Amino acid sequence: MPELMEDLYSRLLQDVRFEEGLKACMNCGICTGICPAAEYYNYDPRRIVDLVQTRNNDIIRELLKSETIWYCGQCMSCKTRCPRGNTPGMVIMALRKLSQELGYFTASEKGRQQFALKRTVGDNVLKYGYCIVSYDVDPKVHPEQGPVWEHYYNHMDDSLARLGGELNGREGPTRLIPDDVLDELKNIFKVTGGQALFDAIEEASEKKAEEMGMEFKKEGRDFEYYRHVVSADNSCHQNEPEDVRKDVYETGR
Amino acid sequence: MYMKPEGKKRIWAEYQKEIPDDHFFYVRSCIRQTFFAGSEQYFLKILRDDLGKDVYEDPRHTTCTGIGYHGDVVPFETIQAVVARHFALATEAGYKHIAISCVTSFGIYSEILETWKHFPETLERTRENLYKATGRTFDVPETISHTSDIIYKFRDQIARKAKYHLIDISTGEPLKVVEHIGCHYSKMFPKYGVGGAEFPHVLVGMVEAWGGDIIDYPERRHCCGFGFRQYLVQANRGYSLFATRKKFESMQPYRPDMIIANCPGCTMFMDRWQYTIREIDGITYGADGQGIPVLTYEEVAGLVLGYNPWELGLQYHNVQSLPLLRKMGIKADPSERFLAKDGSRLPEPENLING
Amino acid sequence: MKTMSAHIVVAGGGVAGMEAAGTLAGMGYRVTMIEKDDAPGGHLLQWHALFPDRRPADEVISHFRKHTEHPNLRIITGTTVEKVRNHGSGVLVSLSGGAEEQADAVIVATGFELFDAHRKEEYGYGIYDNVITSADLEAMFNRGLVAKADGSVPSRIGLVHCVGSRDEKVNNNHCSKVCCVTAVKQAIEIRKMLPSCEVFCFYMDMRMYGPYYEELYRESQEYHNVNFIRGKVSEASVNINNRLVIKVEDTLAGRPLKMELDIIVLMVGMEMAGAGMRLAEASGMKRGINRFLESTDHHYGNNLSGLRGVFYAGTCTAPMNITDTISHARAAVTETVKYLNSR
Amino acid sequence: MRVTQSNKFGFTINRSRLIDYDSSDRKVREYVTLREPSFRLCFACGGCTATCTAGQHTSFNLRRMNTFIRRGEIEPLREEVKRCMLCGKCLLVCPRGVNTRNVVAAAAEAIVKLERNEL
Repeated sequence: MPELMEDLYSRLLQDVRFEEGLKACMNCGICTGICPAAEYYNYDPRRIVDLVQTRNNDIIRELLKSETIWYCGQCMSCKTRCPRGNTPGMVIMALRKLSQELGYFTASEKGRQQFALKRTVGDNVLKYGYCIVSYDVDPKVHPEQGPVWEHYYNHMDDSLARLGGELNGREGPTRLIPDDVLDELKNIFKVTGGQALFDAIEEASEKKAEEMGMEFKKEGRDFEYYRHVVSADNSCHQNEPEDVRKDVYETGR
Repeated sequence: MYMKPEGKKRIWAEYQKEIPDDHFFYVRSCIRQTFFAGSEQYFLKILRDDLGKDVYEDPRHTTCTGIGYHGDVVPFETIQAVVARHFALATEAGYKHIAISCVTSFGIYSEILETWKHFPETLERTRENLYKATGRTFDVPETISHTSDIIYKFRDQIARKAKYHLIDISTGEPLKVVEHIGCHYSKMFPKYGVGGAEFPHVLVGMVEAWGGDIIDYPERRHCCGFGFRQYLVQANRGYSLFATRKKFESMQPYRPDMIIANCPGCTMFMDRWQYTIREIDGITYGADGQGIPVLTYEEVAGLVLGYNPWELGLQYHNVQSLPLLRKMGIKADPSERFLAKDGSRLPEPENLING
Repeated sequence: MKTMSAHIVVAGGGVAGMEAAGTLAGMGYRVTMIEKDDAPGGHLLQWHALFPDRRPADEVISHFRKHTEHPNLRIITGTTVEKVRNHGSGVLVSLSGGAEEQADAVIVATGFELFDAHRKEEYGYGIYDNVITSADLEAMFNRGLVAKADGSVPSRIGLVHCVGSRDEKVNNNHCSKVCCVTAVKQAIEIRKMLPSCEVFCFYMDMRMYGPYYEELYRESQEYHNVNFIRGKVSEASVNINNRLVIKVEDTLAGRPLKMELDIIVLMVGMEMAGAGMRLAEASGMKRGINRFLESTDHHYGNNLSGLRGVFYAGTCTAPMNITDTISHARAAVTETVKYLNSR
Repeated sequence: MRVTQSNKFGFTINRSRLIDYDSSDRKVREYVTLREPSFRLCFACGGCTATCTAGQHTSFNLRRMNTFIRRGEIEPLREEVKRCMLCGKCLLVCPRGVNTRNVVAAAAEAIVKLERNEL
């Protein structure tokens, strides 16, 4: 198994956000004290940082496959306070990136959701030049947006005109981004590894869908695997934390 | 309440950033142009028409990819190059000051500038990447301002032109206003924010200049709960609602008249979740249980300057502002909220809060 | 006995300065002690009782008063030492106000300053009425009344350790050593004064390094019901009932914790004193990354400045308790005498 | 600590994991301290957990259980007390001489009493 030979900590160190985000943690818990995720999920950023700073390859691999690294909401409140100048949120970002590059993210329910993010925000960027566009926020899949959004969505031209905009116009809000600009974005994604990350997410997700025996399509969102990843909730995200360290030591994984 | 204002002033004095006086290169927000387009349009209108400033918008600018970045599908190298492309457009047009309409973007611009400072090789790599991908080159801008920084800078000028104030005209008392900053404004890099991270002054300064009273409540600093993947993926939305509800529960005892918000996501979630919470829990917050209107700073500035609330876009919030407008003495015909291009009336949405 | 008429200037009239000056005067040297405040005594003057045995600070102060009452000892108050430099065979000492003293040797005992709690903005010192420092609490003990700003009796008090210590955000990576035991001492005192008031200490590590400190910690749990929560407090705010609300992780439970408190006591740490920094800057004395004076060797030269005839005593070199400060000052006396005898 | 509600919006809302000290129930702590006064002496070194036989096979953590008692976190405590086998190995290692075995027994009693409204 060649993956066992790889030094994951060194891989993390290549990420400048990791270098900036983790010096030496003294386990004070100041991050967890104000962490919105720690209050909602069985999540403890202090513990993640402590596990990562063991530099133990097996422990880090377990983390990359775990649910726990996907609980953070990246509010970065932890950065303001850490007395050692760490940023657990940035450590999380580096872990998530590596988890996707290695295809480990499909091992967890929350990790598999990355496929949905790629198919929404990710695709939007290269298709429209925006992360989010009004015509892509369908009230049927966003009932929580409430009646006002349903109204806006159904009368988009009229409503936007009232506010001084033009849908797919030449300038202003929700203007049409021309093809030559989109080509520039696509080139940037190719040159900087953005496209490679998209491809890695797609590839691992397709493999996982097959493994789970679910329908998968190369584009769009109307198929079983997509619907599954956006809505699945195994109700275990408030259970006692997975004891990554213990698992590793006891099973020798 | 139970606070010494001089203590806050002391902190505010320590975090005064440079906000340029004129000549801005404007970049839009994905969320705001989608959900609160009126706010972006009125930022431009107030700056250009009321304050006589030069704000340039290049239609070739795009998303910064920030939501993708914090949703972990866009790598740091990629977003650096996308932002550098905006710098290139500014350089080509001769602008040195960036005005950013989004707190997520603003946080990313701050992070990128700080990264380039601490790891100069990342700036060099970004230059190479951008040139290779687009043939463009760029100068690092002299300043970055969030658009609220700019309104903050001119808050007294706006106050001098005010037609309405944040005052209940029936009692003469100041309105009770909750401010929400948005985590990425200054929690990551306190010196980039007016007033720093713990007691940001950017919205407080506006509200006080325009006659309102600020409420400081225990969960003021707590995240609205957007959490990127925590909202964007349906199964996770409980996280988002949970955080916002925590804030509402904490501010409710102060009976706020309104919330003024800094960040596109926060503005949306604090409005949307009031609807959802009512549907799930049957609870409506606010002074009279009528919901708490959540306004952008441009919407508030626009009301103060006497602009038509329905052109500002106040009707495009689930929590309608009619009681608030009445309190401020602003006459606005509710039947004119939802109009078609030709001026005819559209059917009204049902089930709004304060509809 | 020619050297016995040597003149020694002691910069600073706190514990270290008083110990060194009194001892040297008693040995027959001519000593001038320069104190920046109106009277010698230093931080001790503000303290009510001392750890670990809670003896009144007054006892120690009167000891030092006697110790420094000596015909050989001249005390100049309201004055700081601005600069020292080698001059002839001795040391020329420049004082604030422009006066100069010619000395044969100088002992620098400029001490520490308490960390300015305003700098930890998230705790709201100077903003929230009932956020106070450990020094403010001692003043309350001195007045014999621990109360909220509105005069009401607190029912729950939290003591926050490591405020301004072990904290990169305020450029202090060092541990101030005495705050843990001070917190335990103060917690016990609160419990004795207000038996119905709950007391919580929020700590990262309990650094009970001195004699009888660990025993005091145990006593606080066994007999005074002081509560300990392991976690660095993330932030404080105030609610509509004028109670403070803190957020912290209870790291031993692995969960975030929220608690209302009537008073928050910030255990402020030690920093190099401003006057000492000015003196060091002007005189070319080396300082460490923690900004305290750096001696020539931290094991066997920890009173030596590297400047001829200039020696260090006490907390200008590092945070110390009173006992260690006295020992360090005595060692500085030894080094000084050794130097004078070898001239 | 399970998920509590689901709704027509297609997501569930978890319960708070926050220890809210102002709403927690400290009656169990009072009972345990009364029955076993040495409980006050625990300084959470974790010696008990390291030697614990039950802890080798389950997620039982005596050090953390003590914290739950002190904070009044009854729900996790309920599960924890069931996992201890009362072998008493922890007694041998406790550097503060806490009668740890009796602490567990007292906590278990307290929970029964709490359910019967006898606390």
